[in-house]
Amino acid sequence: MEKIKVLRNLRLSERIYLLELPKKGSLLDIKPGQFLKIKLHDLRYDPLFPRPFTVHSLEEGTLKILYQVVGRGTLALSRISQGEEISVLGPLGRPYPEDLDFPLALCAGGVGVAGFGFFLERLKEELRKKTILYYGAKTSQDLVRLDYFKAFGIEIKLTTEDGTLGEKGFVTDLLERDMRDGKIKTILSCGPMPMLKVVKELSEKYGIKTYLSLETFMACGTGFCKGCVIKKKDGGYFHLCEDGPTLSAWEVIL
Amino acid sequence: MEKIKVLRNLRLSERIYLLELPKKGSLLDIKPGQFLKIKLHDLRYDPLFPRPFTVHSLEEGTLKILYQVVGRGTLALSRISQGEEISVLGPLGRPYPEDLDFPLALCAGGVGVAGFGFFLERLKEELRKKTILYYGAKTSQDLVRLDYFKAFGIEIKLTTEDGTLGEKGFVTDLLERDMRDGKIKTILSCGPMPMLKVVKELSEKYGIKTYLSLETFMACGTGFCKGCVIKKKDGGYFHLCEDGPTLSAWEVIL
Amino acid sequence: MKGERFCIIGKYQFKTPFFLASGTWGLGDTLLNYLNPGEIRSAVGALITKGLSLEPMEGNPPPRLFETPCGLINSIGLENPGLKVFLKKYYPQLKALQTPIIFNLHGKSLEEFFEMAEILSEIEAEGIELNISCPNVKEGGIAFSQKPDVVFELVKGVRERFKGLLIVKLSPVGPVFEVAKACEEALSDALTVANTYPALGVYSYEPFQVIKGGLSGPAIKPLTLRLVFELSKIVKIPLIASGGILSGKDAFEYFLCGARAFQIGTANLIDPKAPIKICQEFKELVEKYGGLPDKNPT
Amino acid sequence: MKGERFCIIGKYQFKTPFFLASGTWGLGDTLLNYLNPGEIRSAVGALITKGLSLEPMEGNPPPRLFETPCGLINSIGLENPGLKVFLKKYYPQLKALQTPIIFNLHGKSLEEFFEMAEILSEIEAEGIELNISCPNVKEGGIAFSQKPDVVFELVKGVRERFKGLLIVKLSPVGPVFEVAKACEEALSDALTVANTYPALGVYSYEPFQVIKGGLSGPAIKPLTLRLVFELSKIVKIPLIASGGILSGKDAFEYFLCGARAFQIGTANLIDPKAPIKICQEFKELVEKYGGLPDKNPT
Ligand SMILES: Cc1cc2nc3c(=O)[nH]c(=O)nc-3n(C[C@H](O)[C@H](O)[C@H](O)COP(=O)(O)OP(=O)(O)OC[C@H]3O[C@@H](n4cnc5c(N)ncnc54)[C@H](O)[C@@H]3O)c2cc1C
Ligand SMILES: Cc1cc2nc3c(=O)[nH]c(=O)nc-3n(C[C@H](O)[C@H](O)[C@H](O)COP(=O)(O)OP(=O)(O)OC[C@H]3O[C@@H](n4cnc5c(N)ncnc54)[C@H](O)[C@@H]3O)c2cc1C
Ligand SMILES: Cc1cc2nc3c(=O)[nH]c(=O)nc-3n(C[C@H](O)[C@H](O)[C@H](O)COP(=O)(O)O)c2cc1C
Ligand SMILES: Cc1cc2nc3c(=O)[nH]c(=O)nc-3n(C[C@H](O)[C@H](O)[C@H](O)COP(=O)(O)O)c2cc1C
Ligand code: FES
Ligand code: FES
Repeated sequence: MEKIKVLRNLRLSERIYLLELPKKGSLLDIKPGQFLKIKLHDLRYDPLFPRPFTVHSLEEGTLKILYQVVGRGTLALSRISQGEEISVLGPLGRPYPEDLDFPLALCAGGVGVAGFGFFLERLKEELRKKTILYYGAKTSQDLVRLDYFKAFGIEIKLTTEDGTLGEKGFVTDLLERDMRDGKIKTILSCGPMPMLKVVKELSEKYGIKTYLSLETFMACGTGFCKGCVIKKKDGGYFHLCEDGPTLSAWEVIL
Repeated sequence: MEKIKVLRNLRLSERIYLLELPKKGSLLDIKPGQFLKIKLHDLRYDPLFPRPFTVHSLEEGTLKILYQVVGRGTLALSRISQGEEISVLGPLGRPYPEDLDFPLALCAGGVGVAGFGFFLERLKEELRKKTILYYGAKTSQDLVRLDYFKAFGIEIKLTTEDGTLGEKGFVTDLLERDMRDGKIKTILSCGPMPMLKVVKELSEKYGIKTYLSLETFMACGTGFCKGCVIKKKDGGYFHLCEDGPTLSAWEVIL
Repeated sequence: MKGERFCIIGKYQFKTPFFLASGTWGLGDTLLNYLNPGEIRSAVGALITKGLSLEPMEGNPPPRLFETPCGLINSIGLENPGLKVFLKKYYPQLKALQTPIIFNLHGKSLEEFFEMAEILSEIEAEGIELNISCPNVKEGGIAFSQKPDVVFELVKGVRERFKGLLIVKLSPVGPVFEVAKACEEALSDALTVANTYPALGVYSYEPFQVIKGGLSGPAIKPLTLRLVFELSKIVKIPLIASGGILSGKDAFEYFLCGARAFQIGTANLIDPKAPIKICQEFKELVEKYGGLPDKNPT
Repeated sequence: MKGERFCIIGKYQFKTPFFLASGTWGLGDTLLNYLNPGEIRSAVGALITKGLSLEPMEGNPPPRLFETPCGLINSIGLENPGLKVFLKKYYPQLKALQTPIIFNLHGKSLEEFFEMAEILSEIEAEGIELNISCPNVKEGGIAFSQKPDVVFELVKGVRERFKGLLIVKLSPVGPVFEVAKACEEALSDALTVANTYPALGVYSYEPFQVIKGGLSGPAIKPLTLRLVFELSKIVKIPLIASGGILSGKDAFEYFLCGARAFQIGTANLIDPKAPIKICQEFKELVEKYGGLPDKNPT
């Protein structure tokens, strides 16, 4: 792993943070959809493993990670201050697939939105126009980085479960409406597993090409441990850190 | 343990910090020589045990801990910022013994000086005049809180191993000179084990009443585990957290 | 909570399923400095004494403790004043807490165990936990755990002499399953799973010096969880979990794996108020899951 | 360093005493993405392959991993393409690294082990590590480790068929000392101490679901350290330590306890550059203590 000094670690909402790192070394080669693993440097062995995070942005000379505090590792990360050193390893995994047809739906639940920033940064202007971001969360304060996403000039459809911002309900309800209307050619989706299961069902129901950015606990992220398996539809397993994290919805069993 | 918000965590030198906590709850009852145990609040189990620290000062509405970063626990503590919560338990252990005859030598190696602050705060003015602080460290920057100690109006004798401040050499050399001259009636000493062993030898050689504040790894600090033993001269063991941390030099085998 | 059945062990009922583990709350003399009687009565189902022997034991020389990643090696060596002194000096105060006291016993021989069982039978003690698994003493201790037939003799002999609650505390190493079956056959009321794991820490390189002792704490929880899970399929008597329980969640997982009571050990050393916290967290989990789910091992 | 004797095992000499442990660096195809050949040659004494079986194995369904305090439970279930495919598809690239390759073998029966030994004898493979200790497969695996006489047959049979370096990887549970002696008597060149510890993690409460697997990482270091220490008094063949080695200090402690080589396992998962760091730290410690101190167990 490479040591790197934290530029900033900004709290965006109660549980969501934006970590800024200098772009350098192997991080410069990273592509949208790939991820890093991050480890703190403090002589402590709990949690034992680095945590994987998608690259959220690579603009403005910095690499940004958008993350949510869910447990020990992310809590510890949230307490890191500017100037402290962390260790990173990457790029890991495969970039988003290239055979995306437009109009493209980016369907995000919560911090699942992270990777779409970097994706949009690298997307050609004319394709951005044919891209719709569906972005749902529990409540309005969990819908973060809205100005940043708006600046891409894409269409954005927001939902919250409590109706405090955007439409009330699940992001997949909105998505289904547009799928039914034939507005969408490809879906790229990232978020919590229950949401991804719905997206997968919808994609099968409407026959729309769909890729899911999945999560499993990863010990290595480098293909060493063979632990991060996702069942293949036709037998055997994907190793999410090598074959993913983005896989075709039709090829996996969730 | 009690949750408590950190008021300040000040870096005094490369490895030495001053932690300030609000005086409240059971901490108000603490006496010089007693200690607290401190644990961070971050869901992480490594290190597993709270770390014991002597109270350094209880003036000015705050409780101060003077500590040195030596390993995982103290490194983690050094990264705590103002406003973060930690857990403390105390008072633990016994206060300094009461049968101190004056002139009294306080003999400190490194951060072993910590507890003498609180001791001097509570010492009567006329006895302070008969108290000498012998304070040694490797190098000048490890001699901290000098202004604070000077303000007590006591005699202070400094040594550094590299001669960058005070006399060059070991603090015990200075102490021995004054012992030999019959200037001292009681010694209270705290510091690294090799130093304490020398103090113990000197105290036996010159027949001067001496108390040593000792250290062992402590799992509980509350007398529960029976792990913190120090050999008694006449057989059996002291439990340092209950019987100490300050013990008569003549009663222990180091 | 859907029936408090889970804290019934044999014919004994406990107010809570949380017991203070042997050796992790001293002899009892300092306990009240950190937990008041009300707290003890509300959170603690039983107090299991420090390992007691027939004769006083001085314990091992230092170092007795060694912190490991998420664990603790201890080599206390059963320092204790002996059963008789304990009964005179410490027991009366503990009895006043109105919380069942279980005597953790360590014998160097079957005869010593039997003699202590008789003493405790006479004073009508509520319970005995046979410690056949201490890794820190030369004689007795863990050596017993290696021989299921000796364990059978031991438990049978104690059972004949003592009518109260009889628990055997298993060693996590050796022929655990065979020993467990032997205890059940000899009519032990319950099993404590398990004592500490034989471990070693290097505390000095020059000269090379080691501490040999028993490992406890979160590090061992996955190991003891597996033992409880497997044992619950092998024996019918209740299992009392002991190993790395630091939160209500830990206890809940042991429950799911088949344990019916839980010992709080290392957690007491970290924070003397741990029993209250753990008991509370456990209750909240039980409520969250709408009662204790049925066991459904996979 | 005072003589590099410690990285001689049997009649084989290794450039460093640090071996990459089986199953913790994949099949080798992605290794070079994270360590370059120069780094491997300078830091790694030998590469021990993922556990290979005669026939391909698909491995276990998810979840295969569970993080515990300072540890990892894995239940990979020996996913591997089978020895023959491995030899064709992965071995050639690995050979090019000019670092000894040791084949970690898993057989469901003695016959399977023998057949693989013959194949490896034919291609003049440098070494075999017999995996009689995998806790994650139904047949073979850890079951072998429970029977010293079967292990004797196994090792003897492989020894007859294979003249290269022969290592047996012990399970840390069961009759470890008897099994170790059996291996020595059957002329194993060395012992790896030890594989992972049978463990369980609860990963879902409703429905209750568990993962059973093997525990590795810093949590188990005190346990394996003790095994190495005890075994070094019982057998004369060299011991290769495997269990929670994350730093040069860890390896140094294993050395002091009697190990002569060190496997880096879980550490590779955390950081693929771990071998370089550990090897470097170890060298610094050896220098600091002015050569490797003589062993002086207490
Ligand atoms: C390829 C990839 C990319 C990712 N990118 C991002 C990203 O960009 N931003 C982001 O925020 N996250 C991302 N994640 C997720 C992120 O890695 C995890 O949130 C993080 O690893 C959690 O670590 P932790 O230590 O904070 O939580 P942990 O302590 O590991 O806990 C994780 C969650 O599991 C729960 N849990 C743990 N054990 C149990 C149990 N026994 N039973 C029930 N629940 C349990 C915890 O309560 C918690 O909710 C990504 C993951 C992957 C695989
Ligand atoms: C009653 C009492 C009062 C105290 N008061 C103070 C105080 O006021 N201020 C203060 O600064 N300190 C005080 N201490 C000491 C303080 O508690 C310790 O410095 C602290 O616990 C260290 O914790 P750590 O996690 O940072 O270090 P650890 O990681 O626990 O390591 C401690 C030291 O031991 C070394 N070490 C660990 N393992 C080994 C090994 N196997 N071989 C060789 N060396 C090893 C480490 O390198 C390190 O130097 C007090 C101690 C006691 C008992
Ligand atoms: C310091 C210490 C002393 C112990 N003394 C005893 C004892 O006297 N008798 C006994 O049966 N177990 C003893 N144990 C084992 C504990 O009761 C408990 O079974 C074990 O520590 C595992 O649980 P834990 O991980 O919750 O601590 C002791 C453990 C520790 C840490
Ligand atoms: C993900 C994973 C896969 C493993 N696969 C194998 C294997 O195929 N064969 C084997 O003998 N040991 C296997 N092991 C055990 C390791 O080689 C090593 O002996 C063990 O993890 C203890 O060392 P450590 O704590 O350094 O990881 C595996 C361990 C892990 C974590
Ligand atoms: S996380 Fe180890 S192979 Fe994917
Ligand atoms: S530290 Fe536990 S008894 Fe003193």
